[in-house]
Amino acid sequence: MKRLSLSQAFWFLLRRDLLLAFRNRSEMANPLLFFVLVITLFPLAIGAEPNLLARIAPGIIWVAALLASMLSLDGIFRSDFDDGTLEQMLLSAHPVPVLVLAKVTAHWLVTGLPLLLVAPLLAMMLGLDEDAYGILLLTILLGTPVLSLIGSIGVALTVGLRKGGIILSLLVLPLYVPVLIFSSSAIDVAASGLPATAQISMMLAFLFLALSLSPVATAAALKMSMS
Amino acid sequence: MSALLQTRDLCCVKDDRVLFEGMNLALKAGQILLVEGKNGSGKTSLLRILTGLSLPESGDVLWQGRPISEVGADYYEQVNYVGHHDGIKRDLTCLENLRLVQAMGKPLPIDLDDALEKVNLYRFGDNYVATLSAGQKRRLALARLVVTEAQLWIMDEPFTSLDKASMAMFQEMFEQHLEKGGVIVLTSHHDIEMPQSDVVRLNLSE
Amino acid sequence: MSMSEFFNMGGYAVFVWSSYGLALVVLVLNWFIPYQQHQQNIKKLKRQYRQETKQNDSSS
Amino acid sequence: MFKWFVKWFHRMGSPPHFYRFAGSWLPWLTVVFTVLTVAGLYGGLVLAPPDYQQGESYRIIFIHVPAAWMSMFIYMVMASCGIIVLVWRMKLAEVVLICSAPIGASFTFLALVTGSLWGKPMWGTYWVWDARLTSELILLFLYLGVIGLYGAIDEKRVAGRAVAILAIVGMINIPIIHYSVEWWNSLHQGATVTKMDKPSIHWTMLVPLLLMALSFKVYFIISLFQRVRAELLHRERNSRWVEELFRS
Repeated sequence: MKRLSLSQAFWFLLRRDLLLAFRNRSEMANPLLFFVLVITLFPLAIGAEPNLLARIAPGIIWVAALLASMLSLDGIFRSDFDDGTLEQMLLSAHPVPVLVLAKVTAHWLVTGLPLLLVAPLLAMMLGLDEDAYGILLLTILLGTPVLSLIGSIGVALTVGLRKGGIILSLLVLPLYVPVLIFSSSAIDVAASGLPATAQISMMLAFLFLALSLSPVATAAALKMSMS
Repeated sequence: MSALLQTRDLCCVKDDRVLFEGMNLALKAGQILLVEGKNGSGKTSLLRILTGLSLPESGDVLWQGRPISEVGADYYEQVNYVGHHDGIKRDLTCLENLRLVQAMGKPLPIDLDDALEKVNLYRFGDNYVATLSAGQKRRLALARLVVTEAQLWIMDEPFTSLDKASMAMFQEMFEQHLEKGGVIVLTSHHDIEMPQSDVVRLNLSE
Repeated sequence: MSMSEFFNMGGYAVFVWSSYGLALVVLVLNWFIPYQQHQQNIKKLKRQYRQETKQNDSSS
Repeated sequence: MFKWFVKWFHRMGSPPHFYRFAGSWLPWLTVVFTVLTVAGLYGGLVLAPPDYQQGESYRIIFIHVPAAWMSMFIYMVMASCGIIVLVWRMKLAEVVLICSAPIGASFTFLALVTGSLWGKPMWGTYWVWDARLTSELILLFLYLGVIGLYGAIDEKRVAGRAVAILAIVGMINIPIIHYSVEWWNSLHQGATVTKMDKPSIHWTMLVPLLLMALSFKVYFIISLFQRVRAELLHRERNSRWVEELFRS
């Protein structure tokens, strides 16, 4: 029997990861709860003065989304590293970058995408201008996959380390800066009614760049940290 | 018949200690390499280098005459590796794990329940791996050899936590694999009762 | 340009000279630490070989 | 010509050869460095006229700008070493990459501090979210990431390759980060804040600046050679060539 075609292997791995994530559903809620929690801290810290909150809403929402996605990065390879399935994946007949892309997509579907559900609620809580809701959702839709893709490189580099968590944030956060800049300014500009097409097109560029380059870097990093 | 798996003056260094150097192995079809030695003598490192997971300090591993770094995925397709970790997901059932193993490698046209029966895990198809005992998990890990087609089997302590009967059953499976022209590399503390003609012994600690 | 004027730097002496001072510190440190490290390595190696030769002489 | 270069490249790759080569060049480089620095400082501090706008405080550029150039240059050196490590698996390239990280970090730190010291007389505050200073700060984090990752992995050969990957990924991101920050700066600050451009460069100021830039580059090679020799001795301590060198 011939081995599975590449796309079959991709979809199989994606379905398996989603099944695994679904099996321990309780963990799926963690990034969401963290996202909401961090955002509720800000009004407590700087007072609930409406137009101040509305002005800084884009920034807080995106910093919280960024931290939530970074905290959940560890889950991509950690369990596979511990039980040896990561080794088997590296030794599979299929090219590793494609398998890595399957795993990162599964991770994004489980942790990045759900932020979409909660973002409008939080925007409303912070009093963000209604015109910006559409752009807010669009930036999260385009931005969170880039966070997962870039983050997967950092995770692959630190998966073998005992105390990888701290180093992971030092490696990954500087690389998140461009996404943060363009997404929060897109919402900010949309809130004041101006078109945000420039920022959105930049984020699309980041998405395609990350989609094409980061799986290769992650595969190399995984091979290296398994050796 | 030329050697299937060869190494050319392989050298491995770990934490500045030279585990082995200038190693030249040659394994023909039907041969089994038993790697012995005290703990820490580099058995696992040698196996991981042979699979291509780790890079040696210097020297090459050749498959059918070509370095494995060149052969790449085609070499991995020919290899079944069972390491210290069982390589199975705790939260999946036995059948789901086997389907995963088949998706990653070159699947054999065998019904998965028959495969489970071969490693006498017949009724455990839908059980979560988390509920299995250590011996059962090891047998499921070794079931990888039954559901995917690979000429080279590389196994690190395959018999850990296996009882006598299972050990005999797997050794019998190894013999069939050798007769079909396969090659096996394994490390083991227990001695293996195999026809001595095709057993190549390598001791790393002398 | 008298000496005092030079050091006064048109009133910005604090900023200019602290920058140059820091530059000096950084440059010296980046040279001295590896140099010292290098000498230590050499000393360690020499002591190690002396012990080995002493061991060989006593055992042979 | 190319054949000669390949031969030289591989000969340089062998630790004993590089150890002797670096050792023999160190004294000469130190002489060149001192000459360049004395000339640069004399030109910059004494000969160059005060700037009509900033008076004497602009003289900090003779340290700030070369240091900023060096921080970028060294990261490029690290990224190219990273490519050599991953493609040719050259042990020496790993050592050069690791040894240049702390030097790059110190130059970035120097550029940051001198930048803020220069900002105080000009804008009245030590830290201004100016595009260049912010990119420099992020570059410092990239350096600290490289140093931190290397320190966190015990097996040094594996650490070398991990850091090589990180340096290359960092290199790809530096232009993206730089232009994002540049764009961000123009958006929020607007043009009111005078950008930290070098004052209209008169040759009397440009020459010392280039001299200082050259002297920093020579200094980088000196410090790098020193660190690489120390690291080579440490890494190859039980190899024959080290024994022959110190057996006497």
